[in-house]
Order: sequence, then C-alpha cells, then structure tokens
Amino acid sequence: MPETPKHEGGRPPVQVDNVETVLLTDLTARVQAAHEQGLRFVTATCLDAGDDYELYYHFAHGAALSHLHVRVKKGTPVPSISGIYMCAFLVENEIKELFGVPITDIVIDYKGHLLLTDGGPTTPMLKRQSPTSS
Amino acid sequence: MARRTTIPFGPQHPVLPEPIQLKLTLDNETVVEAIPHIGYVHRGVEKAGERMDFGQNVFLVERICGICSFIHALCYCQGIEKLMDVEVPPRARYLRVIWSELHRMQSHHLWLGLLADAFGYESLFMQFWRNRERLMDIFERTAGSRVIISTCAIGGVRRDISPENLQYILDELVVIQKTLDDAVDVVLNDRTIRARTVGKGVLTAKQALELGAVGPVLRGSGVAVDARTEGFAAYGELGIEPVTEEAGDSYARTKVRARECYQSLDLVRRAIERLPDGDIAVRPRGRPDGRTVSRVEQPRGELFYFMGADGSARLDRLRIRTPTFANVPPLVAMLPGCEMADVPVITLSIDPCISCTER
Amino acid sequence: MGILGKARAKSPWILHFDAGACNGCDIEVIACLTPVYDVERFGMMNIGNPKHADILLVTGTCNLRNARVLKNLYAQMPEPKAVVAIGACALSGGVFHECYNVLGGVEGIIPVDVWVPGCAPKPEAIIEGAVMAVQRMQERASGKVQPSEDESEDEHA
Amino acid sequence: MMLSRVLSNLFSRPATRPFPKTSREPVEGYRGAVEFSQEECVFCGACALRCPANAIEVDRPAKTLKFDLFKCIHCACCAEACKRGCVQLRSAYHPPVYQKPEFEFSGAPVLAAEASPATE
Repeated sequence: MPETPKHEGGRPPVQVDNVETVLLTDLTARVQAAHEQGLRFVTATCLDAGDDYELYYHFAHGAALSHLHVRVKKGTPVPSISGIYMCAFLVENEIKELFGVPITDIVIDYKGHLLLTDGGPTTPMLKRQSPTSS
Repeated sequence: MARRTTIPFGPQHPVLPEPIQLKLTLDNETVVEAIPHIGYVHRGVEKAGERMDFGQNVFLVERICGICSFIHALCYCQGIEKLMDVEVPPRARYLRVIWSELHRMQSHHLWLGLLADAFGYESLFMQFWRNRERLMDIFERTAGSRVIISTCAIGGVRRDISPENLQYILDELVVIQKTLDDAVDVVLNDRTIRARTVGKGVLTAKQALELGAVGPVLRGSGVAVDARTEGFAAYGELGIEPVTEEAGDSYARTKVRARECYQSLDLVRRAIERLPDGDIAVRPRGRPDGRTVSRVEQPRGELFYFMGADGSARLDRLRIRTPTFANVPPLVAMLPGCEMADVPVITLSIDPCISCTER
Repeated sequence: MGILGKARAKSPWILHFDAGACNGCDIEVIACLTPVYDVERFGMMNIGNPKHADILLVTGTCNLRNARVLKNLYAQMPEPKAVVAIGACALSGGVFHECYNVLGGVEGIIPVDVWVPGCAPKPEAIIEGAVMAVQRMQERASGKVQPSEDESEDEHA
Repeated sequence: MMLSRVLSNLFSRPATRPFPKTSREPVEGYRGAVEFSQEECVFCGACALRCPANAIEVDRPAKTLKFDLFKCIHCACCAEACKRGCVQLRSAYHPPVYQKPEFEFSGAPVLAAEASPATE
C-alpha cells in the first residue's frame, strides 16, 4: 500500500489486517478460489484515489475476515464478480453508480438507477466532481 | 393456462412502513422472479461522513437507522477508537452492552409486533408494542431520548446510569419478561401463524452462506455466526452463545428473534450485575489515521464499517454495509416459487430496514 | 360548519408516508397507535389509502424519487386536507440537509400546515400536531384560511 | 388461561396515558427544548462549531446568534460545548407550530478594549 506515515514521531497509520493486494487480471480467479473455499462475501468498498480507484472485496470465514485489494486506473473496465457471488450485484451496482467504475456483466444491472434518479446527481461519491454532474 | 403478469409490490405497502418496491413476475399465483427496486430513501450518508468531522459523524451514523441507532454509533466509535488507539474504560464497555441489548430487544419487539400485524393479529401487535413502550421508557429515563439516544461517543459513553436507574431497569425487565412470555407463546404456537410461516421462504445453510445472509436469516438456517462472539465491548467477558435454528424458514427466523429477546434480557441482567465502577469515558487525543474495518451485531445482523482516514479532522472514506443490504439477495432467492399471498410475510421475515439499506 | 365538517373533525383519518426518514419518526408515529398513547381515542385512524385520508403525516427528507410519490399521494387526497411534517428531516433536512440526494424538507414538495420539531419528536408532540392539523382543516373548511395551494400542475406528476 | 387473562386485564389499570388531560411529568435529563441564555452568551461560536446539523449560526464580529429549530437534532452537543453553560436542553419538548419560529439574538457591541475573549 502506498501510504506512508504523515506525522513523524507519531504512530504509523493503522492498516486493515489480512489484506492481499491482487492484480485486476487475477481478481476473478481469486474470487472464484474464495468461493470454492466457502467464504461468505461480506461486501465491496470503493475508494477514489485520484487517478485510480481502489477496490476492496471483503470476505468472512466464520468470524475471521479477509480482504482482497485491487487498484485500477480510472476508466479501466472491472469484471463483475456477481457471476460467482450472486449477492454482489447490489454492491456492484452501487459502486458503478456512485463512483462511475465501469463494472461489466453484472447479473442484474440497474443501469445507474439503483439509488439515483434522472435529474439528480451523477457519480456523487467522487472526490472531484466532473463538470457534467450537477 | 399459465399467464405471466408483473405486479409492483410497494413502494407504499401497509406491511412495510418504509418505501421499497419489489417487481414480482407471477405465473398465475406463483412468483417466478422478484427484482427489488430501491432508492426511495437514499440520502448519501457515506458522502456526508466525509464532509463532517469525525466527532460529529457519531450523530450522523446514528441517524442512518432509528431502530438500532445506538449500535450504529457503537460500530463507528469502535472503528475510530481502533484508528486512534483509544482504550475504552470497562464501565463504558458494560454500559454499551446494556444499551445495545436493550436496543436489540426493542427492535425484536417491534418486528414481532409487525409480524403479528401482518397476519391481522392486532391485539398481539398491541401486546408487543405495549411491552416495547416499557423499553422506550427505559431509554427515555437513562439516555434522555426515546429513539435516537445519542449516548455513545468516541472513547466511551456520554452518560452514566445511576444505581436507582439500574434498579429501575431490573424491575422493568421482570414485567417485560412476563408479558413477553405470554406474547411469544402465541407467536410460536398459534396454528394460523404456524401455517403461514412453517416451510415458507426456505433458505438452506449452503444457500444462506453463498448469498451472504447475515443475522437471524443466517442463524435461522443453522449457521452459528454472530459478530458478538468476537467479544467487542464487554461481550467477551459476558460470554455469548449464538442462537440458531435449523429449518431456515420464516418460522425459524421468527423463533431466532424470539429467543434472542430472552438472550438479551439475560445479557442486560448479567451486565448490570457485573457493572464495574470507574470512568465512563476517556478523552481521545489526536486524530484518526489509517484504514480499518469494524463489525458489530445489529438486531438484523452483522453491521460492517470500513473507515479510511488520513490524519485530518475528516474521514477519507466511510463505507457502511448494513445488514438489510446483505439480506436483500437472500430475499430475492427466497421469493421465487412462493404464492403471491406469502410475499408480505416472507419479505417481513428478513426484517427489512430500508433506511439502513440505502443510507 | 355542516354535519360533514363536524364528522370530519371528530374522526380524522391519517395517512402516513415515509419520505426517507431514519425510521425513528416512523416508529414514533406507529407508537401513537399503541395502547400507551392510543390515538384512536380521538377517532384518528391510520389508513393506507390516500383517497380516504384527511391528514397526511410526512416524515423524512425528500429525494427526487420519493418526491414524485409524495406529490401523487397529496394530489389523491380529497379537500379539505392538511399536512403535518414530523421531525427535523421533514422540516429542513436536519442532519442530512447537505447530502447530495436530499432536496431538503417536505416544504419544497407540498405545502405544509403543521410542523413538529424534534429528532425524533415524542408521540405526545405528534398527537398534538395532528390535533392542530384538524383545527387548521376546520378553519379551512369554514373559509377562515385560504385553501391549500393549487396543485393542479402536479396532478399529472 | 384465557379467562385469567381476560379477568386480569379487566381489573388492571389501563395502559393508556390520558395524554391531553394529564400530561406526563417530563423525565429528568430529557434532551428536549433548546434554550439559550442571552445575557451570558459571549458569541464564541463553540456551539455552532460542534453542531452536527449546522443549526446554530454565530457571527462573532456582529455578535449575533441564530438558531434554526427546524434543523436541530437535539443531540446536546451545543450544551456540552458551551463552557459558560448558556445553552441548556430543558426536559420539556418543543410544541408543534404552524409557522417556523425565528430565533435570533444579538449582544450589545463591546468596546475594543473590553473585548477580551472569555472563552475560546
């Protein structure tokens, strides 16, 4: 992870335990492996990191959590994992809608109308708003 | 001859106090497909969490859901405490358990009442809600508000419960348990209710895990997952055994919630008995830095927060995954194959909280 | 005031719509129906059909999607009608007033007669608000107050 | 079983609180009506800074305080922030209103020599 401690002398920033950074090309295979191990899909988190998106996929095995971390350039299509974990369709639609991540092949694609309505804001969760949004 | 029709269920439906729409495709009277349409309650709390400072966010996340407000605040505060390396005093941890468990009881009472109302059992609904009012009075007296109690803060709790009020809670719990005994007996043993819930909306353990179900939906399918067993707040010291039922139908989920009411009663009593003396809060120093996840158990299931901070007064990212959000896919899987008339009860059986789902 | 007006004042029927509240105000509205507060003592009944309702209780912030539903419900209610906005969210947006998907309070969508402040208001305050709405409705029926704003433009919304 | 319940309900007190006739004693510590004491206020703005809903606006140079009851979420942050104790939450609730109340007060302009900040 790229973060470095910002204030010298202080304690280093807390990090999420049990994170594994993977390449986008490996993502589907890794999620498939998690599915075969019988992990429960908890949710996905998207972060807007300037030119990139950071995606976390959270899994649970009993009480323990593990996470997959992917960093992608904005505009790069991200394959959907809803073909493996059907329950990911809601969160993927949400990320697609609120952050504008181009997630492809979601099993139930709401096409940007899960939470937002026409005439309302578009991709409101981005840090810097694009000029087209209201 | 089979005829396909599409029926919108909601957004304004008497069973649900909140707006959600299910587009049901029916084959005669049997549901073939159900697609949820949400977005009626979406506010944008996650973005607001990045705009307000991390101390004010406690009051924001409490207002995600008015039914389990304390537990939202608890999850948020525990995450921030992890980021700031704050040690919460023991008394505060026990007080947090007391309020969380009272909230859980309150929420289950509310749900059991709504279930009774969905069958047309108005008197039973009244019984549960009358009992619930006793819990609301406890909140009013101990926390200063009925619904959104705002007692959780970063580093501890904002209010102490006086010994007289602790005794008052114990006295009230006796009455609450007595009424609960009567009412739960009807819910679990009445012929009509059994006929409408047993075998309806079945979810096997494998399906439940695969679809990411949480809380009573998962435990009703026989999977013993309860975030409280991780021992946050004072649960580690008090000890807790997840309540599970095997059948995975609406009846099993009802039974899990009814049994959890008793579990909460027991936990509150034990927490009051073992409540240590001392401070109720420490003053947090510095600012949160780093990334963390925080999990607690809500009445509806596991609540999951992801927090990212960069050492400033504002959070970089606040991600909230609420239990109903995770329970919608199981609902979508449960509905196909059931009768149209069972849709309200099955929908209710996941205890939907739409304001949580959409934030 | 004719016999109709008297009957209406004795038993106002209530429609409750959640326009994106946190549930806190909603459960307090339902709590008014419970034995402890028992709003049916005043003849008030909570019903699901806007065409039978006299008073509309609105809780919560509005967004674009539910504003359309809210306008429809309001347009379907017969005159004279009154609207009660409950809780900080319905009054101004409350803690959410700067969120991206919040239009603010109910006021911008439909005209409001009675405001019940609080987060969440006590059931006593909600009952009081509903009683005040009945008074306002009677005044309107007897022509003392201007009828609620013309909503003809919203009829087909 | 049922008969005993019928009899006990018949002879027990009603659960209903006869609300408008006898209003309930407000509970001590209830976070109800927000009250400002105008005399004590030094317009330091601590309450406005802490308010999660931005319901309080303080203009320090002009010495005015504006409170928007409709935005207030009754969290009592202002009362905690105020070091002089001039914001209090009374245990009674705000009654419903027909119109939005305007709440605003201003202090007398103080001479520059006296304007030592008492609380920051």
